[in-house]
Amino acid sequence: MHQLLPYIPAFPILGFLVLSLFGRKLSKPVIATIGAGTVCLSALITIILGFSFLQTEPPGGVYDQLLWSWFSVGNLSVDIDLRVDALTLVFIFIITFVGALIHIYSAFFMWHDGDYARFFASMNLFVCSMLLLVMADNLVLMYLGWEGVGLCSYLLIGFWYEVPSNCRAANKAFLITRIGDTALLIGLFLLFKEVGTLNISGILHQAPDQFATGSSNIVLITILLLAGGMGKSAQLPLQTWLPDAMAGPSPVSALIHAATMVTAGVYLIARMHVLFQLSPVTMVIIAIIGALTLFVAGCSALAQTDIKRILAYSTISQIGYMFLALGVGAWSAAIFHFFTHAFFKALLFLAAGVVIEALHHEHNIFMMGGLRKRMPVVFITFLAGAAALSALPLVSAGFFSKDAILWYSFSAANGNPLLWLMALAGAFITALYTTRLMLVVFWGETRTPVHRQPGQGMVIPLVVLAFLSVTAGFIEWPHNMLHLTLFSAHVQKVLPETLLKTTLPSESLFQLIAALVTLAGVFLGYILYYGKPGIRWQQSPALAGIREFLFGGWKFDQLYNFLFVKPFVFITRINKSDVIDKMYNGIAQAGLRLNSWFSVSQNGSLRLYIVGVLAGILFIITLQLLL
Amino acid sequence: MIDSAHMVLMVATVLFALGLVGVLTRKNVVFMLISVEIMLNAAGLAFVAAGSKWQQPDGQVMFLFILAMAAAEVSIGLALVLQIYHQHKTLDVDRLKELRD
Amino acid sequence: MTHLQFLALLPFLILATAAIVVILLIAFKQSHTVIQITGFVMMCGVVLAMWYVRDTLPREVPPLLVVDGFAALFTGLIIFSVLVVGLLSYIYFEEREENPKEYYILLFLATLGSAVLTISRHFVSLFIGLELLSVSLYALIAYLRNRNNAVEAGMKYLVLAALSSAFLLFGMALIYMETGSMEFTAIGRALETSGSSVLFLMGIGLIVVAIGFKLALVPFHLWAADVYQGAPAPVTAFIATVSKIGVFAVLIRFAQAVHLQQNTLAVTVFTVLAIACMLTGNILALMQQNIKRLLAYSSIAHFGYLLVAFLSGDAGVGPTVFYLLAYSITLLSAFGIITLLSTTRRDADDLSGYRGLFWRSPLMAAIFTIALFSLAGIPLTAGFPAKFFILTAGVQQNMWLLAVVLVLSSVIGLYYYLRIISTLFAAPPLTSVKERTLHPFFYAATYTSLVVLMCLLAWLGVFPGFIVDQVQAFLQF
Amino acid sequence: MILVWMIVVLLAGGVLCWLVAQRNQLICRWIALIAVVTAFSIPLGWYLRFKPVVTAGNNWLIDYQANWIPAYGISFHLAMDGLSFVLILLTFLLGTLAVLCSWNEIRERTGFYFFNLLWTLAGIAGVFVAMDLFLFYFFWEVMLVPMYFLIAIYGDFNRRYAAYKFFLFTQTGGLLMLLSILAMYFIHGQQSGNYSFDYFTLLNTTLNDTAARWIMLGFLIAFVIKLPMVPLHNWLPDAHSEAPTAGSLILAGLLLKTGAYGIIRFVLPMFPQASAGIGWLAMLLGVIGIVYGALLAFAQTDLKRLIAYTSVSHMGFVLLGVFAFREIALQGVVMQLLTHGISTGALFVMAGMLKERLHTRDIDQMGGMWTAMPHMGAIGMLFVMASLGLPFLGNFVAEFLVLISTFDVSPVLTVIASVGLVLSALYSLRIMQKVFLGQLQTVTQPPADLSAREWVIVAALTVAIVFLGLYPQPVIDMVGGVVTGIVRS
Repeated sequence: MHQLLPYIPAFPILGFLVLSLFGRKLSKPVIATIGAGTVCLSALITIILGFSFLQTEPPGGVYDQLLWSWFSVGNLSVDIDLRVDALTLVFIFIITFVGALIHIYSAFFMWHDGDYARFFASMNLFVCSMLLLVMADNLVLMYLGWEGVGLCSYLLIGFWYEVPSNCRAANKAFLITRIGDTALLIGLFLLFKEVGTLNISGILHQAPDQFATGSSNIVLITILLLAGGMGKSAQLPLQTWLPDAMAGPSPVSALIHAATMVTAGVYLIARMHVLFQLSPVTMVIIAIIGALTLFVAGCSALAQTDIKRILAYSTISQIGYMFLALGVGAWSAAIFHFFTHAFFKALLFLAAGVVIEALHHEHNIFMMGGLRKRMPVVFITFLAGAAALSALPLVSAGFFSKDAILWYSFSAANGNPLLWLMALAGAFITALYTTRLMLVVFWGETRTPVHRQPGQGMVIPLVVLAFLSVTAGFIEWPHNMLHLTLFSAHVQKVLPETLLKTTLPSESLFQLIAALVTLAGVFLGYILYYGKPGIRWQQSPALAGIREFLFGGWKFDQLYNFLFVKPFVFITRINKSDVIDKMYNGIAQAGLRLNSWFSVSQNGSLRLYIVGVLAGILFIITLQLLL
Repeated sequence: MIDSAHMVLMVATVLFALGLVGVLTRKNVVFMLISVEIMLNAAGLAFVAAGSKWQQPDGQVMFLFILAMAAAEVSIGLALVLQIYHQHKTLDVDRLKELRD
Repeated sequence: MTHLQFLALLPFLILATAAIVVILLIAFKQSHTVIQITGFVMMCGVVLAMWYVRDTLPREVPPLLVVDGFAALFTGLIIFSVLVVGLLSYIYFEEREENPKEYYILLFLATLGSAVLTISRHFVSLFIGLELLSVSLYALIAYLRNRNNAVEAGMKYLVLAALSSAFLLFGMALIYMETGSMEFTAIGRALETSGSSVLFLMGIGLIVVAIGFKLALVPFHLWAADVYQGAPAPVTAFIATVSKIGVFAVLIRFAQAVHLQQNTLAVTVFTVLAIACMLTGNILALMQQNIKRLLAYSSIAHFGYLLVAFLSGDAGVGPTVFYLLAYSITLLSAFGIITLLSTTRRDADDLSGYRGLFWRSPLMAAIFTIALFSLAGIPLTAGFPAKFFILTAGVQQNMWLLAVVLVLSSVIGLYYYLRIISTLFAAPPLTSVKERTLHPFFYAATYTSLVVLMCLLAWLGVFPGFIVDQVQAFLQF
Repeated sequence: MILVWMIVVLLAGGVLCWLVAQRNQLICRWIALIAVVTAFSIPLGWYLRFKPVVTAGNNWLIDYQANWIPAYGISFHLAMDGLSFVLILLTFLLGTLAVLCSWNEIRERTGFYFFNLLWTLAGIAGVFVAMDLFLFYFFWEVMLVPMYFLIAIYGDFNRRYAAYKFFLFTQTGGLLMLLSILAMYFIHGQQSGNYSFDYFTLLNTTLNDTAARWIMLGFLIAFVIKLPMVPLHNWLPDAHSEAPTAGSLILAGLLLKTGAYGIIRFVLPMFPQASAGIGWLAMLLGVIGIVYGALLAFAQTDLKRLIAYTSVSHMGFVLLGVFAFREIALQGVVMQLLTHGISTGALFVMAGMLKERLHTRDIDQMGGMWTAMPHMGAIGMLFVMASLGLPFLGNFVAEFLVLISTFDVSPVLTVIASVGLVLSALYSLRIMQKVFLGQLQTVTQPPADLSAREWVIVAALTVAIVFLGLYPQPVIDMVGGVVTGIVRS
């Protein structure tokens, strides 16, 4: 089986090479087949691999395939080596499967775009790097994938590069994630210095005897890794790039900025869980960051008017949930939420893409409305996604994953009522803005006419995803209702069990509260936004300030602009022509001045020359008399 | 009491100094030449003195050489003086400043 | 005077007769060409004679002269330079209005003087040689009396030279007064027995002044630029090479005799002079637009470098000879270019005249460039090993101060050499260079000789080993 | 012997070009190309034929010695070990590309141009294999003079100033080095009575600390001026931006490398203690260089000047790595030499192509080039990413190795250096955005995309950089022996 591993990333990279080299010569159908086909193939392989994995567990629970030795110097040796275990399996399944759907969708969505080939080339490259990221067996190779996805995200956000704002968004995304990446890199250095290897399994084995729990080194390492994760996963305070990243085409947002890349941080932390367990402090920090992020982003989502920005903020906040789960040690819950989230958020973005496409690239939800009748399919699928996002009890995948997180945020060993309350508030807000989105877009009266209905090729992925975002949750049920733990059982081959507090109130109570809160959110949304009043509420001057504040994403951009960007630009501007250069020019000037002084002596006067000779004599004589 | 040779040497030195002062102070080329002649002769005198000190003829031999040389020098010098007067209509050295930085 | 001694002096006698022969030729109204060729032959005769008598060397001709390998080397150097100068002179004077014939008398007399300097071991011979040299130089400098202020240059040189020789004589007198002898060796001996008195030191000082004047050492350098500019190009070349070589030779000989390098006082004096030369020369040249003046300044700097070798005593003689050789070849080729470019009216000494020379006549520009690189001491040219050997000598004697100053000042120097070079390679002006009518043979001859010089520069630059060995061999006896 | 041929071919080819050029420029170009390719094929063919394996004991693959100036103990001594070999290969690779990319750029005075180009290459090749200090200095200068002409004659508007600056800076360093060489020569001579400039002889000279420090400084200054190290870097931006494309390519790709090579070959082995003494200072300066160069690069609007400052920044890593005295770091440094040569060289080549098309170097007047030239855009993206150290491109491997092993020498410096990575992202993306992205501004007809000749150039560079990024092991093994040797001493 493990011989199959290389093919999973190989097909997309192949597609990338073909498209990037000959893309301009190929016809669109061919491009589409190559672009989508390669990903579908690797999805297929992944599924085969998955089945064989689930039937007969490989020795050590790992498929491992060494390709070649990348570089080895002294005691540092790094291989290009792929490995798949239970955790990775979940990720590559999502990457390839959802990826394949999105590719199919894009084949139609991007049909009218001039740069068809470039789009698919970048998408394939992305899939490949993302696969390498999760399949790498050492951190350097993972870093390769890590940077690779960053590159592709940059390329795809700035896909329509003629528009300067898109380029700015792309740069912003790349730079902010780069900051995180650098922290991660430093983390790797420290790890290598302490453990002496960068091989993941090696690290995970040696770490416990290498570090005392909570020792300064391990805390530092985990913090640095965490910083890397925060950058990629758009967590506070590095979240500002994600909303702007929506400048890219919708499929890109769906694949990169909802389903896969932004969850790389989650993967990293889950992957290195042993280290993080050794440093409780970091765990707490992760939990707090997650809680804060989910709240902050949720609030911002409330005030957005751009459909994709709403979804972007909701993504941030959902990843916040995952971090919260990781923080409290509910590893499987976090991964499970990633799993479901991938489906419904991808779905939402794709559906949003259809809507935007249908309405002449209209992004403002308040210019939409009344689409329920005119785009029924989209409406249904979007509804499914929205339900999952706001975690409607029992009928949505979101419920099962999010409910678990809520429960663990209270009950897990290092869970805490405060975190729980935050999460609960987050759930409420989520429900609220999701309802707002639904009502404003699909109810009310028409504001923009629909000029094109989505083609079959775009609908099918929507339907598949919609189905999944309803049903995906059913593989994992809470303990108190038909205790079904397919998923957690699977991932817990790699990840540790979630430790619970000793004495706990009944879980049902919490589920009830959660469900009620969600419904309350929906209900409030209904009151506020059903029909006219919502609009008025939206424009009420009393709330302008707060709305403005939230609309700007809590003004983080302005803050950073003031703190970092402006000073940096200022410094570079003033020193454009290198101060050190002045010094050398000064020396040169001095030389020339000397020259002009000396040449005064050459004024052609014979008498002066005689005086010169005399001066010489006197000098020599005096020297002699002195010595 | 210093011997005669050194006395003469002092005289020569004084002469030499006088010549030097002359070269420095006179603007007229001819006078400069004359002053140089004085210096040369001063040197010659010094040689004679030295020769007498060591009871050797060399000093006087040297003096003869000096005379010859001085003559040659002056002859060329005067030729140049003529040319200068011919071209610049003056013998003032301070006017000879064509060549300079 | 024994037969052998006479034999040893043969080259110099031939040199002397050369002048007389020229006088006779003039008397018989021979043409410029004939004179030129005869002179050429005579000079070759000198070299041959030198070769012929080489195994009778070294030979003392007491009390005045000594002919040894050292002298042979320097004389050879001088004759070599004169050969080239003569060739240049022909081109230069061929279509000048003045009658060039007497010029050669003076030229050969001056050469004789300089040659005598190399073999002199006595104040008298030193004095005679020096005066022979300078008196003929007065006339040579002012030879073209109606062109670019030659007369002014001659006058300045005359007055200052006469002054300096007055100092020289007075210094000699003082030393004679102290030591009772005018032979270098005797003086040296007298010095060891009866230490150095004030008078003696003053004598030395005054002599140094005269020497320094002839070598244009700072602060006796002020005449150099004016004279270089005023004199006809070949004469300038002569001053820059022949006269300085001779004087430097006698300086070395004198220093060896009286062990100047052991005398801390003299060392201090020369060190100061050297540093002053290196810095002043290079700084003065920085912005100079007149090539002849610029070469004057650079030669000041170069003799500063030479002093470094001189200060390092006997170890420095070999490097000195090599340096003088490289230096004279370089300067001669440079002045050769200047001569070739000079017009009947004025010398080609303005830098602007050289704009884009490379694209007009690549060969000339190449020669000039290589010469300049050699002056700057860039590898592949003779200047590099020369400077390198001097540095070697300096470092060997742990004269770090001098070495560092040498390095830094040659960096300064680099700037103005590069300035000229980049002018040579700049985009050419639209004005075309004027055609000249010359005796084709001599024109060709000059060209070929310049090319030969260039090749010599390159050869010395890449394989200095051979010459170094030869020099060492000569200095042995 | 092949080493001699390698150099001779270039010298002869150069002269031939000059002579032929008056008749026919095309032939002259071809001669130049053939000469370089032959020179390239010599060591390559030799390698393929003998497949030399570098054993830890003896790193020397080839050794050739002949008398030169015996009176001074100067010999014509060439030798090649793994380090020299990889650098030689780089030299000729870039040399070939340099000839190719000046194919149409240089239209008049072609002969003299190629003469200088080939002689510079010969000098560089000589520097990499010279094992006699005098000879080394000789080649050191030989590569300067033709380069001076390349800049001063064929350069841009401000060429003279740039050329002076370049020559004076490097010459100052060179002469100081000459003094140091002489000092070594005499100290060793006085100790052993054997006066020689031979590298291997001088290696086992015992120096007292003060002497060692001063002599080492002499060498080091010469080399760090070439490298260049802040604050001695000022010649570089002018020279790089004014030089013709091939000139910039050679300057950035090769001349800078000679500095690093000098440090690795001479400074470390000859003065282990002395260089260890100033190690921390050098590392500090290296880090300063990284950051300072990046800041300046970000500020520039002249494309070539921008790229020039990026190499100041990248060479900082070299200094940092060399003076960490770690095997991994040194490997990283060598890798950095190669990859920087390729990536920055490629960027300069592109700047040249853009200049040929747009007749400007000002990035504010560019933009939207991707629309006009998608291929160049893609390649440009690739090398921009290389210069910001994206994995799977060579530069990442280099910088990663350097940083990971400097980390346990001095974490603080390493962290600051890593900040340099973020800055590198800043300026690299700026290039991308200003040049290739955005609206196509040129009012005239859009410039043509890569021609076949240009394809060859960029393809070669691309393959090289990707290969080094994904499979650097051969290089690492090649220089392994040298590096371990140095680290042990």
